Amino acid sequence: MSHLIILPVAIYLGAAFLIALLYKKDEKLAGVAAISFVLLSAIASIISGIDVFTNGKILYFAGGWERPLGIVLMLDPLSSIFHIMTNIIAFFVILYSTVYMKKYTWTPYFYTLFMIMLAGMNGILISMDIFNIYVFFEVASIASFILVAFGLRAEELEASMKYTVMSFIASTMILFAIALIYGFTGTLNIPAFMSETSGLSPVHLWFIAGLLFSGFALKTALVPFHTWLPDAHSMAPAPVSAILSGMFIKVVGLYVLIRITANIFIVLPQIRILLLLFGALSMVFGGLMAYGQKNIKRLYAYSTISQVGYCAVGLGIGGYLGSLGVLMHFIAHALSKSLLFLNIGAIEYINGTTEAEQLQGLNDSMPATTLFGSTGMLGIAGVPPMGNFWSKLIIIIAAVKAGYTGIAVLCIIVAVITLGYFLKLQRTVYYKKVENPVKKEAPKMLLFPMGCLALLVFISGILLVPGIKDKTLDKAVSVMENFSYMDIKIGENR
Amino acid sequence: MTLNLPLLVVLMLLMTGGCVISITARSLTSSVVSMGTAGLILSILFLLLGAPDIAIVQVFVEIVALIVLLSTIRRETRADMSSSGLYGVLTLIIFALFLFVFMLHGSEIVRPFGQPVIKMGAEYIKASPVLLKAPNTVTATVLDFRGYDTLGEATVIFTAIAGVIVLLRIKGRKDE
Amino acid sequence: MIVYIIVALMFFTGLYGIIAKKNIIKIIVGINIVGYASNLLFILLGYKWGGIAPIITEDMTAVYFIEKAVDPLPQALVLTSIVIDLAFVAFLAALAIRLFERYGTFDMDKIRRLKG
Amino acid sequence: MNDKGMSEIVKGISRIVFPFILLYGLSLILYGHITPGGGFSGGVVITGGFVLLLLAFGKGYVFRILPVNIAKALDSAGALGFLAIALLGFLSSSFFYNLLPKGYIFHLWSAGTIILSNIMIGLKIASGLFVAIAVLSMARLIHTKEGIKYKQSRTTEEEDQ
Repeated sequence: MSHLIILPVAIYLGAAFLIALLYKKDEKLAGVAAISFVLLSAIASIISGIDVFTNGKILYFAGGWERPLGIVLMLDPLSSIFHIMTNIIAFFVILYSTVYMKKYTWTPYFYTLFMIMLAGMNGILISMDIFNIYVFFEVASIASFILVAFGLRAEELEASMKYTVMSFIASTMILFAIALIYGFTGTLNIPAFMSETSGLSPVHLWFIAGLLFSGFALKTALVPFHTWLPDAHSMAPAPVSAILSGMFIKVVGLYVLIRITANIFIVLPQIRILLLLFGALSMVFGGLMAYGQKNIKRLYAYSTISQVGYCAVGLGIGGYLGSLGVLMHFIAHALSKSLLFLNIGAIEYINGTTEAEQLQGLNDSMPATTLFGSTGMLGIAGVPPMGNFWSKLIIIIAAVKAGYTGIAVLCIIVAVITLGYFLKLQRTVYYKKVENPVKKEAPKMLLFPMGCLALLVFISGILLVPGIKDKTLDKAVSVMENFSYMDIKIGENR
Repeated sequence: MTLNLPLLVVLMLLMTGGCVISITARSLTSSVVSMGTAGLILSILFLLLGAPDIAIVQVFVEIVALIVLLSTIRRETRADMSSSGLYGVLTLIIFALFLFVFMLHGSEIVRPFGQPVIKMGAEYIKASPVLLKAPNTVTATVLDFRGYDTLGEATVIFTAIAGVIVLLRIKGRKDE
Repeated sequence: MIVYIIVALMFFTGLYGIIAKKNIIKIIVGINIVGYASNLLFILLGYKWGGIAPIITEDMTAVYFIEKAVDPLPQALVLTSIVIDLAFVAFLAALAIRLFERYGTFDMDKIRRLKG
Repeated sequence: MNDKGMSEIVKGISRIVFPFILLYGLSLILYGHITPGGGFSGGVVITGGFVLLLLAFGKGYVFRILPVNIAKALDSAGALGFLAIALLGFLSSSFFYNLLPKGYIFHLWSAGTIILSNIMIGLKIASGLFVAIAVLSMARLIHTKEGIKYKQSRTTEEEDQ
């Protein structure tokens, strides 16, 4: 049995406790420790990912107890993609935060909380037990509440408060659904639960599915449930915003929604219609709200709502193209949105503000930052060679093929709106001519992670090249297409 | 004391009453105290329902939570003067609707009380004394069969305490 | 069935407190109450008429124990969820103190600098 | 919680009761796998004992017995210890594998690693909750002309100034 699957969680938790115990005073050592631990688990996730993509899936039994006694863990191509993305982006973000967080006090605690958040995210991805998912969901969420308020300014505390309360409502719904599932089927293991679904009445299924769906949709910030996101994501420190917007909402929200829709509640295809509806709403609403924002960070936060809407729409359409679109869009958006948040963080680090009006003509003073920033913006806006263009194209084609022409038109309109507000932003903030500019570039340690991410954004379309696509994305898509947890036979693949 | 339905219902109604008072009371102190009362009744319920482990935890957690909340209330804000208004009425209507659906289809959503289907739990009951030599099945479940969950839970409480420490530090940024 | 309806009532009472009340302390109280309701629901779901605590003693035979014991798994889950609720309460209390310092009030209607 | 403690009667009673609470908590932790109880219950009970002291004697006295910094370190150490027990399982087959000899049922040294986990969890919960309450009790808001100022006071004497 390969221990690689559990290693990231164990490493992150160990790192968090160790930093809190040993390096409480020493900021530099804490940073070095954090970087090396994240690097370790990124390597572990990549190695296990290679294993998964060649051999199918890894099963692991915590405590050595097989079903029905213990908690069963699983890594399959779908979760492996999320797993690798989380750890790679986390590595760049933690590199960045060693410099960025110098402004804040008590940074060792920042690293501790950051590690705990990552542990929670990794824990969700590998679990096959409903209650275990809930526990790690809480681990990740509580760490993120604190990280949002880390700077202790009034607005940050307020954002954290709203986020906490909304998030609590989500987790209550999930807990209630778990109680109902347990009460009827007497099990928490997802495959065992699924083999019982045929005996459940539709009312019961809808009750559970509705509770779970609204809980996780709240964490994904689909539109009727989005109110907390712009506050929380715009007020957090830049590295935290990057991981929250780039990966966090996708792991605790979108990933579980994909599992619910595609793998668990296959008997309720109507959930896809709901997703289409909410997705289209968030796409349009997020795009329109982003257009009117003055604060750049807030604009990015609304843009996240809009882009996650695309993912939800793709998931709602389903089929091979829809699923491929969701995955591709998730990867491309995760890379470019974390790049953008790191970028605005660097600008804030030098200029001390994120208001668009006070930032003019940065191209002359910060050329490298501008270059990376425009790469990210063009990436999200969907300019051809980059991944987002292809993913949006795939989703639109999927919509047309499935007969949702209206949705396809909406997708195109929102893509144009996105391009519009990013071009507007670029014209004033980056490329406006100013008189006698002063050159003050961001520190190299801030530029390096941004450069790497910009490169990844630029080449992310490569995943769709036929030879590579067969080995990576297609396997994950086949998990979403014609695989359910029920197919898992305990005892195979040990 | 053996449990019967009327006793259970009376205790639960008392508890619900405590909850309603603690939500509606104007004075924050009495709100918090009646919440504590409800929590203590809950621990009695746990004891009656065959969960002594949880009952002990509930009593002391309740006291800790009560002290934390009472120390949070400031002299200036003893009363809750905010009004819920239309928004509150709307939520009430939605909840009433939910409750109505639950009452209509309740028997499809939950099994009848007192006749659970024990599947995973039965395995624990059988395995714990034999395989682990641990008479207390709950502890065996928490720390061995589902120890991975408990690790997450220990992390949650660790995180919350780190959060309290972090939030109550003197200043957040070095230049302030 | 009636016990579940009372639990649902309790749950909605707490949820009403969280959604409709604007005072932070009231919100925390609501969070606690919602926690009570879901914990109680778990324990009720695992209860068996005439059941005993799932702890075997020396004077018990294995057959009697297996037949009579209530479900231990919900109790393990509730232990987790009680601790999570306590974590929420402690964290929110600290947050409330800091918010009071910055805004001078516990009223969420007055804590409103973020808009749009 | 901000006063210098309560009357002599309360102090006397607390002084007598405190060791018993501590003892009860310890027995809950150690016998958690045999009787009702366990790391969580025991830890919370021990915290309750310290809270009693905090209420009866005031902060300065309690922080002399158990300084907050040491409690913070114990908190992390307990969590780390629990993780270490989990990692011990790698030696045999998997995470959280219970590889110690199981012993005989109803004996104190039975059930393998469960007793060790109970001790670690108890340590973690007791010290952690103590830290949370201590830090919350140190928080003070002072009203000045410029607005409210936040202050941390370790002892009751500091508050009087």
